[in-house]
Amino acid sequence: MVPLSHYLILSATLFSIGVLGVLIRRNAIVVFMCVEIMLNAVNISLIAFDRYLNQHDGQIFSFMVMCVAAAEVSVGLAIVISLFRNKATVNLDELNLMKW
Amino acid sequence: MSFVNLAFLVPLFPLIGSIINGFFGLKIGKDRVSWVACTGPVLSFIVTLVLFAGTLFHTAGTPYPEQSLFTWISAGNFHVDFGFQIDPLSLVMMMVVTGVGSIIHIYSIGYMHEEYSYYRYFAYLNLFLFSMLLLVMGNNFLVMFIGWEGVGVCSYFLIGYYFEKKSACDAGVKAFVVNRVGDFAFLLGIFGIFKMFGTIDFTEVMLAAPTTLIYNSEAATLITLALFVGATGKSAQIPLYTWLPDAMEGPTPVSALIHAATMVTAGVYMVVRCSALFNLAPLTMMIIALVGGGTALFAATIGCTQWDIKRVLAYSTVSQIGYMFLACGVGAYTAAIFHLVTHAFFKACLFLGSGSVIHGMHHEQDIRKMGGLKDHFPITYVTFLVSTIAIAGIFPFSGFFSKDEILYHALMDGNVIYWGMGISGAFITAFYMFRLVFLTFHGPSNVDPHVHPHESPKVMTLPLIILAFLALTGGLLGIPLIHGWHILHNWLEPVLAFDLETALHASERMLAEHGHHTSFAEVLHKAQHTSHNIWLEITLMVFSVGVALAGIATAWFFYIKRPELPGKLVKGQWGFNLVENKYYVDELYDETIVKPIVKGSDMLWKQADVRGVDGAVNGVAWVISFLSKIASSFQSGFVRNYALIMVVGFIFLMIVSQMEF
Amino acid sequence: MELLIFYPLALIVVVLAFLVVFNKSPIGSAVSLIGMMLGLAGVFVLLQAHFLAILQVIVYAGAIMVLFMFVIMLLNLKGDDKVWKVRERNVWLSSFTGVLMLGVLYKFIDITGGAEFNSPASVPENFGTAERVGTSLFTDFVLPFEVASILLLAAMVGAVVLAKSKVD
Amino acid sequence: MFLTFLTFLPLVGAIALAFIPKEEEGAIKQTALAVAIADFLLSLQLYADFDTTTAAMQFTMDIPWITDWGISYHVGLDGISLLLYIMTTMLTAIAILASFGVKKHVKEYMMAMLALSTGMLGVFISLDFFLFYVFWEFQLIPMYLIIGVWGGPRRIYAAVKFFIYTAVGSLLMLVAIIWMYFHFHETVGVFTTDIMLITQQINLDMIEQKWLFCAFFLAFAIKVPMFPFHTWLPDAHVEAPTAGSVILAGVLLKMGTYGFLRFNLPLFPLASVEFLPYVCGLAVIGIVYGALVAMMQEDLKKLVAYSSVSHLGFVMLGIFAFNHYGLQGALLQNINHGITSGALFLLVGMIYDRRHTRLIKDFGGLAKVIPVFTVCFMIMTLSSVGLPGTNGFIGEFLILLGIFQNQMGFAIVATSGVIFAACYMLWMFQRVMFLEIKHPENEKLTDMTPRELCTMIPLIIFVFWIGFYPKPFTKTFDASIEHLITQVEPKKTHESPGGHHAAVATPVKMAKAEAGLHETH
Repeated sequence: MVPLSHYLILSATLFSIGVLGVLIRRNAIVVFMCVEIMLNAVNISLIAFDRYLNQHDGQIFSFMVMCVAAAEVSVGLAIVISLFRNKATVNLDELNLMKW
Repeated sequence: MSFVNLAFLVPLFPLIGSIINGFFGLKIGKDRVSWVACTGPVLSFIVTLVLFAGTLFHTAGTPYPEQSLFTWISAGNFHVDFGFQIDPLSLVMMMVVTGVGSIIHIYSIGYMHEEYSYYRYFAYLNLFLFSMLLLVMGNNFLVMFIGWEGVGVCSYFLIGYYFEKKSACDAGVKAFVVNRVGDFAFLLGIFGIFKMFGTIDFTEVMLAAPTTLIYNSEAATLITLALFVGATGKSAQIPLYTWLPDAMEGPTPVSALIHAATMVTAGVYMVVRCSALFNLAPLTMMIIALVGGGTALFAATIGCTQWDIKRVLAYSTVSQIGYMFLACGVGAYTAAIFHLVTHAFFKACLFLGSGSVIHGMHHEQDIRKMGGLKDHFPITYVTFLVSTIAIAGIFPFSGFFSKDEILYHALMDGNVIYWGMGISGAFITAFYMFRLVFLTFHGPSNVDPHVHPHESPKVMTLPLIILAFLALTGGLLGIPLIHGWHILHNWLEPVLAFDLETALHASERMLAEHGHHTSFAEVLHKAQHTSHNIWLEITLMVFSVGVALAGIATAWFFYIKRPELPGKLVKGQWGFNLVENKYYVDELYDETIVKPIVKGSDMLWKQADVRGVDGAVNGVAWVISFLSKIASSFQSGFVRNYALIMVVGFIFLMIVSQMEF
Repeated sequence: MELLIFYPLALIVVVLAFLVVFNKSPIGSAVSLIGMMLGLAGVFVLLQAHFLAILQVIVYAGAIMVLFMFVIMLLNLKGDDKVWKVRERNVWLSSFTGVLMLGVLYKFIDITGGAEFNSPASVPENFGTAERVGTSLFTDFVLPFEVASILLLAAMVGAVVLAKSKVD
Repeated sequence: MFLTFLTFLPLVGAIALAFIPKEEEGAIKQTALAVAIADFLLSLQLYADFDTTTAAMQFTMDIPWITDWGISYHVGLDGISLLLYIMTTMLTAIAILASFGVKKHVKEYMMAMLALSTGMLGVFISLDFFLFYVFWEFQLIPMYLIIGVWGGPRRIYAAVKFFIYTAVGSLLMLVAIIWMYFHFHETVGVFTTDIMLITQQINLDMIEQKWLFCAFFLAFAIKVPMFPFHTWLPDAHVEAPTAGSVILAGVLLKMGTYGFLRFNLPLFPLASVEFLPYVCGLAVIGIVYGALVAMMQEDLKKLVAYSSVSHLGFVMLGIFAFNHYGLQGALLQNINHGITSGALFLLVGMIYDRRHTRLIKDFGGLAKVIPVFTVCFMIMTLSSVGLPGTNGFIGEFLILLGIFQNQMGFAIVATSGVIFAACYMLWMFQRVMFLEIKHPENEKLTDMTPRELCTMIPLIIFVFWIGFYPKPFTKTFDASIEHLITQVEPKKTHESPGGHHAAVATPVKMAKAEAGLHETH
């Protein structure tokens, strides 16, 4: 039987890769993908615990995570599109309107 | 006791005069201004005579009447009422102040006639008389202190009368500040007295003195020393005399009234008034005598080298007051007051005489540009000569009697050093006074051509004559040798009586209470055995007249017989330059006190205040803005930075949560 | 025995994740993301969460990735991403943070990796099936379900508004 | 009831002003002046029926305000605050009369002045910590506006500095008040912020008293401006308009000294005695430092500001003399300083209105051109120097007498401050008034207008009235001072040296043996 820790290690690795991707990449789209990776990583650990504790909360929870992910991607990409239409770039470094 | 109620009138008249002149002077025209100005002092003089008559019939032994108008300050057990004390001492001073004051008022009508702000001059002069009378008549230290500072302010106004001239203004400020230094010490003296006695009323303090202050104790010495420093400030003695010569910037009648007759003698009056305290502090008495004698000698030497007619007289005033303090130092208070009175007469006459010369010579004060004015100023010359002889101390004149009495007491009660200083001072006084007379009135007339001197009008010469007469006959007040003929001594006896024996016993008792038994037997013995033999006094008199004549002779020899000799004799001598520049005392004070304070306060302001304290305050503000600048750099606008910060924060939290506290 | 399946699967997933991050062209990373999603679905199956595995395939791999591909097409991003020329300081800092993150997570894992988890609890037959998940969803978690629906509605409206109007 | 009416009358006046349209500046000025003068005249009624025998609070009014915290609207006056109250109303009236020359935003200016007046009056009458703190902060705002809007070139810096300086100080005080509030609840068990109650019943040991004393000390030392905290005063004065300076110097500085008398001394007697040498040291430094720095100022207002630092150093010395003369001198000097420096600022304001410069070197030889102004300026200079016969002398003499009794060293240094005062005031007077006219503009200066004259006349009357007959003023202090001394005295750990004047019946108070003077050396 695959011990729980393996799943958790997988989830942690994926999560770290996602974080790494968010921090390094400057392309908005790729950043969104990395966020997706992070979300999936969370799902793994949720379901892994769910399986090992024989409860179903984890699954419901990961279901919710999926909803959120979907909503997030749709709005995020809408923003990226409107930004692209406005500034013809998706490069995060040029979008520093928030500078104080 | 009814006549005492008139006492408040004496200061009131000059006050009313000054208020009227002060506010309505311009409107009522010069003549009425002079009338208002002169009636004030004259009326006060009359009331003083009435009071004098009243005190004549005073029954001995009973305390002198006091009139207290209202309670001035009362805080806890500190009660001061605004009152006047009419006793022989204050009466003598009142008569001098009002008498000489009225004469000088009349004189200054003529002298100040063509001045524009004529009313302002008389307003200040009357105000001066008011404060001087307060000083003299006050029945406690505080009322005296009002007069004390009031007189200082009026001298500031009057010295700075020609306020366009920078030298006059500086002299005024200098006079006031130096007086203020004296008042600083006087204030400390008053606080000390209140701390010891719990009251500052003259009668109470003098009555309680022997049983409160222990003879030659630290408290007694300190209080009396503080009072004496206050007196030196006001009466221009050694440390604080520099303001008097500069005070000659004021109009001449001002110099006559303030810097000869009245204000400068306030210090002597205060010392005599507190004679009970000073008798208990032999150390201070010694200091007073030394300072007095020193000033007499020191100022006299400077007097020989001055060329401005009024400066010579100013230094002679400083020197003569030195004599008065010498008298107080050896305990001869009556002699001090006697010399004060005679000095008021002849010094006022000298100043007014010099004033009429200056007036006649259209404000020319340098005696090198005068000479041979004998025939141009007949009356002024005669009166000036009479007063000069008086001040030199030649036999029938008043100066002789008062100065000789001081010298006698200096030798008998003091010691040879005091007498030595006194007699050499007398010699130099005779020398420089007659030098002044010879240079101005005799000898070749080097008056520059377009100045044609003329005798002053009647209104100026009449006061001169009166004062010269008083200078001549002043001596009658204190005829020595014959017992009982010393009118002034008998008059002041009840006030100045001081029983040393009981005081010493009381001090011994008090010290015994505190465990250390000392006996003042030997002090008592020394004080009582001074015998009074006639022959010694007569020889002293003859000797002092001889010294005076010698002084006159040397002056005659230097300035009449061989006029070129003085110039040749002293040409390169460094000693002469030293004396001519007044021993560089003014410059010394400037360098050691004035400049450091000015530079110090400038540094204090620029460095300590602006850079230091303000710097600290603004520094705090700068630090906060600096920190906020760093914090704002995180707001870089790049999304990735925010993500990074979030992740770092998250990691930090996780690490912290694992740590076991 | 399941380990034999688990290890390759996990390896594929991790490699694909790396590919997503370090791929030059967005299309490449999108495709590798899809692969990763499918890999994950496999992992879910291993965990006997069948319903979720299918959901993963439909929602993630299907809907979301299609959306991504669509947007990439729309913006026709060629691979001009200058990721490799990013400021050195930033790369090292971020990668260090990533590694730090990994270390911290592993620390956490060995805390929870206690012995009691090695042997998984016995699982009823219908563990991962839609029927069990459905029942719990509509009995205990009704409120979250409704909230999720509102969330999705809001997202839709947001997306429509954003994409429609021209942001000046 | 009457006291509350009097205190809030200016505020009501300010609100009434709001309804007058901005254009009729004349009407605004008249009403503001009318309100201020009415307030002053009515406050004289307070003096009339003030009972000088008791030290208890008079005209009191106590309504529960926020009951569940024990906060009540408790107001009242006693000897310490009566004359300060009346002086505030008088100075407000004079300030408003003097500020007829204001050009911009006249309506807002008058409203700020009246609101400020209520704030200040409130501080003097409030007997509840909460109420006191409300008024204490409230009076900052109008003053900040007056300096900030109608001030000189660097007004923003000065206004902000003034505001932050005072606010920081009072925050510490707030912390102390709250701590005491809860400590009082623990020890006595009832929640209340009533000052009178707390002063009687609170018992604090030495350490607590020390900390609380320091907290209150900081707040009031900034207000007094004692030495290290004084740098806001010159800036505030230089930038404030004339009326603002008059009020700032006349009243705001007195709140510091009032605070010491109302809070520090009665509440923390042990700490007061413990910190006596340090406070006296700071006060003496303030005197000498203020005088020396004032000597070198080029700006007239800054010179007068630094002279205020010096004068209030005297007041602090008087307060910490802990005997009847010192305290009476301090209270009287409070009033004197209000009158004298208020008048000096008015005079400086007058020549500023004519010449638009405050630098001493721009003046010279004014005595011939404007004689009436010279007389007033001379009277005020002499009063500031402390000439006997003027009000300054009485206050300074009593203070120095008081402090000489038990702290001789400080007295000697403080008395030297008298000399420096004479130096800088007279030197300034000479450079401004005497010497010949250097700048042609000075010839065309017009003398004082009747309006300006009647701002000065009441002050000159007070100068000579207090100078020659201070009885009607000092008799209101006596009862409160005795009460204050009993509060500080019995709890003293060591008998203050030199305080051994037994009020013996005999006319001569026998101070037993000169040991007294030995001791203090």
